[in-house]
Amino acid sequence: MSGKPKAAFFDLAGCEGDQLQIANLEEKVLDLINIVEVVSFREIMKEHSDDYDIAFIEGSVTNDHLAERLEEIRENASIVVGLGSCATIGGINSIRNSQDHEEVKHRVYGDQADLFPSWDKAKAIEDVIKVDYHVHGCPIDRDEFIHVVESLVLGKDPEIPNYPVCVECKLNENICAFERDEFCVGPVTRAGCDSCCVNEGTICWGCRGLIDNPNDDAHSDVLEEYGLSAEEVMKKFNLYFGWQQEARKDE
Amino acid sequence: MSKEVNVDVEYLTRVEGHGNIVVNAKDGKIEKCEWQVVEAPRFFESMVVGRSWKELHHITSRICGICSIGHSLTSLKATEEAMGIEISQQDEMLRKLALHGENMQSHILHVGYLALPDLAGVGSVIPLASSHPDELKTVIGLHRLANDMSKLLCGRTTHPQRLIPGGFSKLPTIEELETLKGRLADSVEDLKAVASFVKGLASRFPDFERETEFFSLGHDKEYPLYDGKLKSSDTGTALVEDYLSMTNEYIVPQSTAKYTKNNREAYMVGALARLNNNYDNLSPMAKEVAESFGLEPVCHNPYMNNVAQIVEVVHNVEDSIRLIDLVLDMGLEEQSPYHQPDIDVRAGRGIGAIEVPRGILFHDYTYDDDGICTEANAIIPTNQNHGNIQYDMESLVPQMLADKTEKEIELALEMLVRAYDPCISCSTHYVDVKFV
Amino acid sequence: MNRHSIYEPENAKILNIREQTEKEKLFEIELESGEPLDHDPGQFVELSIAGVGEAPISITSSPTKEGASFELCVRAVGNVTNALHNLKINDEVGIRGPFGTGFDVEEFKGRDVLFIGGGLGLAPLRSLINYVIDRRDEFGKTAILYGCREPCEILYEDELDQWDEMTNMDLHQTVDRCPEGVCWEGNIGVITTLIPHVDFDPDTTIAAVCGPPIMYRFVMEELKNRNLPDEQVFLSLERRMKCGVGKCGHCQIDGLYTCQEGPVFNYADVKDVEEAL
Amino acid sequence: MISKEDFEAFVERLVKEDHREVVGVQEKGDKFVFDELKAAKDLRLDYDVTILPPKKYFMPQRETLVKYKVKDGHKAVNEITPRIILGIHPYDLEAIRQMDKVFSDTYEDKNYLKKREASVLVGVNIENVSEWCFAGSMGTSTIEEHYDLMLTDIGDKYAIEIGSEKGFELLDEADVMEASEDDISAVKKKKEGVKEKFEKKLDLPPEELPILLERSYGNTDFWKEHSEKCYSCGSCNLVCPTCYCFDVKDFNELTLDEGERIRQWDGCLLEEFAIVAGDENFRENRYQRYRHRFMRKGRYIHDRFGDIACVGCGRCGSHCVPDIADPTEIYNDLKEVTK
Ligand SMILES: Cc1cc2nc3c(=O)[nH]c(=O)nc-3n(C[C@H](O)[C@H](O)[C@H](O)COP(=O)(O)OP(=O)(O)OC[C@H]3O[C@@H](n4cnc5c(N)ncnc54)[C@H](O)[C@@H]3O)c2cc1C
Ligand code: SF4
Ligand code: SF4
Ligand code: SF4
Repeated sequence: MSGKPKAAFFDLAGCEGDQLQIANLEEKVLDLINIVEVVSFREIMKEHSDDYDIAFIEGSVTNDHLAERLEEIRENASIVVGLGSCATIGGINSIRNSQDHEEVKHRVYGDQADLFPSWDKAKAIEDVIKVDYHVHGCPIDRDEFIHVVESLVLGKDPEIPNYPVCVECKLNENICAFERDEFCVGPVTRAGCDSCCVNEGTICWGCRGLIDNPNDDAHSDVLEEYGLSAEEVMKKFNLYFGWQQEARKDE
Repeated sequence: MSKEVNVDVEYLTRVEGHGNIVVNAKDGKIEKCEWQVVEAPRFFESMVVGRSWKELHHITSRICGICSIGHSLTSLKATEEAMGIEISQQDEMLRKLALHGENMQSHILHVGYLALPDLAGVGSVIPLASSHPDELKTVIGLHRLANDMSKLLCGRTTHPQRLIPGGFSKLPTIEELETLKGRLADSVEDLKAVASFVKGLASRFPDFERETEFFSLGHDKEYPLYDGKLKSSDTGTALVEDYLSMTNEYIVPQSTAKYTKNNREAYMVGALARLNNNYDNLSPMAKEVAESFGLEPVCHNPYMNNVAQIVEVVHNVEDSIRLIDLVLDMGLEEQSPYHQPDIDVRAGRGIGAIEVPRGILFHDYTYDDDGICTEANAIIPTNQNHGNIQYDMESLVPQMLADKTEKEIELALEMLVRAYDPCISCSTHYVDVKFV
Repeated sequence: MNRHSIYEPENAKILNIREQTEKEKLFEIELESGEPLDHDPGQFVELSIAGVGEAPISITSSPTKEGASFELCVRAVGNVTNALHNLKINDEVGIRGPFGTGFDVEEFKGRDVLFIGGGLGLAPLRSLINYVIDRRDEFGKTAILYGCREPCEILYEDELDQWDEMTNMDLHQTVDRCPEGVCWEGNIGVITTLIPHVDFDPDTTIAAVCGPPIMYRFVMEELKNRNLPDEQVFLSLERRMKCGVGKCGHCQIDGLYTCQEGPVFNYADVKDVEEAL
Repeated sequence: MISKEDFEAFVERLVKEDHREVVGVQEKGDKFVFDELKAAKDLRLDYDVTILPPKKYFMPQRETLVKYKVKDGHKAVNEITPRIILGIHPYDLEAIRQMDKVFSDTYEDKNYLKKREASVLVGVNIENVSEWCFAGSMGTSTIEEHYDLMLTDIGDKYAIEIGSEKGFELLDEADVMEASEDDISAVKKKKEGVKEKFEKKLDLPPEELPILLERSYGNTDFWKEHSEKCYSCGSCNLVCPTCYCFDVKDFNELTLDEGERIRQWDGCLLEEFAIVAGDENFRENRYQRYRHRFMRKGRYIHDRFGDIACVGCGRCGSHCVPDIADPTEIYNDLKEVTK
């Protein structure tokens, strides 16, 4: 990329909380537009152009229409970055991947259910197109987003942790959930959030997805030892890992 | 006059989520005038079925990134009601503060970053950086304050962590609350500056009125955001339990979203509706600001929703200072930084109703004995406004056909939709989309 | 090193860049202070690029080289090395070091020397080779065995020619494979196939070996067959490094620190260390 | 000697008046941590163990080593906050002694050493023993040197032992009195008594660890079996007072013209600890990483510095969610199987 790279933001099925994190950069947004030229960002601007180098995509793919859009974006962009869990791992949308789709549809739309174009599973964008980088999290961490942008502009690979959240939990001197009679999926979840949910007194829910090589068998055993039923363990994993676990099975 | 007007705005910008505006008019007659919503369905009401009471607020927070605090709180209220969980007076006040924080954040974002560019005649907030650097800096400062406030109370500004069934997992400290109070007090001048800046541009709001019904929470003593009964400007008050009979979801062939109605074909929710229904309970300074804009109940110009938002932010600030004082006077009760309230899990149904930035929000859950959700319903503010937007358009377009250009019509329509500040991504249910 | 902190790189300037292959470039660098590095063959520096990070790189020039500058031969494989490849002459980098234990030249003196280099392994060896050449009379016979995967990956081509022409210097080269259409008249096969070509006396020879991890096992086997005692083999190992000064722990090979006891080890000391080879 | 009342007043004065930051052990939920003291009454000298050791004050979890301006090159940074640290248990003091050695060996790490110099270490003898602690077996339940001051709780007063000039100066402001014979014997009794309180024990003298570990290095089955449930989460590394491995990363401002090089605690149990460019991992298997930690604690550091790098605090065991990191269990089992 010579000169200022052009960036565009897109959203598929998601809550747009990740784009909000970018708006929430406050003054730093001005620094951001100094190093990349934002040519499309529907949430805050009217202008739009299909001439861009980096595409940031939020949200999951859930139907053919979105998949087509995604493919178009891939063709236009030289770098595609997934923004937030829905895009990077299917996110909360993939809870329903373990549910019966007919039931899912009917519960919400009754007899009009079939009017809906929706796949039976919500998918990470990686399921449809090649994705170059991921900014994980629900929502994304602003500092990590800055790190990724900064790295891409400088032409280096961003450093995204591939160790579990427990690492950050230790650095932050938290009391482990398991010592508080709670259940946590931090031991198999990718760090990078600075263990923010545990810092705030709760547990890690798994929003950044599994690390590359999680010991999930061990973790299922441990959760059961601590008192969850096998079904509850599955639900713990289904909250965010639904799409990922299936994708791993296919490998 | 023979004129053909074609307005087709696909993916309207500067709103959350995806919506299209389609207008075809020939020879002064409208052939088509539609507000379409084309968001892919996400099935939240199904996703939560089978999940534990401990997770519902976490999941439903993800319905909307913009008002995730509101969704979390509504969800918690529903769960707490279903299980008969009481929260302390202190926690209730802190929750109200959290809601003020989100309301400020969302309104400032909307007025400052999304609506202001229309008034200033530019395409986005980015050119404002050079055309109105001081004003923009003030807006950013207020936005940061609102976000810091949300973060302090909720852990995070989007998808809050500290809000849990029964209270808070972690509390702010006394020093933090004192600092916040100071910052809020200091922000008043900035708020006034933004208000007068907008006032200078207010003539650009189209002069358009259409009588409609306003629906919100209502309360005798306070400006209701966290608590209250249901209130309609047409039919008066009702109990929250009866929300279904006041919202009446139905499907219309020419649109995509489920509409709602009560007394008329459609009603409006949001800042203007709240203000129209509860003007007397606004804080003193908020009333002053409303007066300065000539905004008084009942105002039927939907574009004035932007002004109502500014008025509400002033109210949020003033009421927050009052709440912080109350909390500090009572003394902050100590709890563990990993607090888990004792909860007696039981079966039941609960309905939560809260005023979130875009209007009244309902979550309605049923739980079984193990605290597993068996049924859920959510009615989102933006959904409730779709019908009203459609009727506004149908009434606005003919008024403009005679002497306005296609561009002007397009802008007026875009501004109309944006005035409602729709958050389409959070809408939970829609019907099929048909493209023209 | 009298810096404020062992982590503070000293500014240095790129004086010259010579492209070696598609992925390797030779950088001539001089410290801002104008002082020579004062290193031993086989030592390395931590090369820093502000905003990108640091990477350990062997010094490929000999301490006997004229002038204060030194050379690094770098393969572009990741963040720091790619960023370095994007720099131009006169650009600045940061340097810490020299660090580690290099080849003990005293041990080599008076002996015949056998150099065995695989791929980029020739980079650290070149420092020692040129040292030996510059002090030719202090050493006995020398032979260089050098192997690459393909002819296009050959480093220091001009220098290889020079070495080849020297008397008292036996140079053998091989490539693992030669793609069609590429001109290559030399040996084809892995580096161990070169060992039978050299004649050396196990009593008087000392070997310096450097290459990718898998090379070592096969080369050592072959040298053993030729009765070269383990104590007379030195090799250079590579590990992840973050500090270069024995603190960060990344480069540990069981109990040994690559950046302290190494990167050059005596084979006898590491042959039984499981993580070493 | 100092009465508890006077001690509290003394600490309160330090908090209010001393120019240095005063940190001490405080409650966090139902655990304890070292944290900045806001009031003397928050100090809990009867704690069992803290989540992280006081090492964090000399080698912070994240620390800037170098700041750079892309145009001006690099500048070393060392942000030092002078501190008085109250309530360090003997095993942690022993760990600090070991760290001092590591960071001054060969290349002096001034980031650590300068912070260390700027600190006053006030120790306290153990009142309550954590269920995971085995300091008794490691000879670290008491310590006679390497502190500036050492407190022992004897009823309504603290005995104070002075370990250095720094400690002596600190006491300048305290209302101390001379110790009586009784006091001295009470302290002695306390120190003797604590040795008996540990439930966890090592079945062999620590001096035998290097040899035991050397012999069992090749017992791959043993290491595989014990590490089967390992998450590679590094918790056991990160809470350890004698672990000091770190990672270094550059972080740029969005303006791209300046930034910081920071070091952050790392752990040899993490999967990518030994990975190099091209993805070769020199300790690819879980068991190798797991084994490495024990080797390092009981053998490698001993070979290099002469210390057994485990002070028996028990933090690793207590923080390991699958409960496989307790050194006494591993070493005792090893002893069994290597008989
Ligand atoms: C003693 C020694 C001498 C070396 N000599 C040379 C040489 O002369 N020429 C040359 O081209 N390369 C040499 N290398 C390898 C070179 O250090 C790596 O290729 C380089 O670190 C990769 O860094 P990067 O930032 O480009 O890659 P990335 O993959 O982006 O590296 C990320 C981080 O991983 C670490 N890392 C990755 N690979 C290695 C590695 N092999 N060794 C140490 N740390 C690593 C670094 O800390 C780096 O910051 C040597 C390595 C060592 C240990
Ligand atoms: S709370 Fe969760 S993430 Fe943190 S240490 Fe415990 S298991 Fe790991
Ligand atoms: S704490 Fe336990 S699970 Fe985590 S790395 Fe250490 S041994 Fe493995
Ligand atoms: S190895 Fe475990 S018991 Fe030993 S010092 Fe480290 S954390 Fe404490």
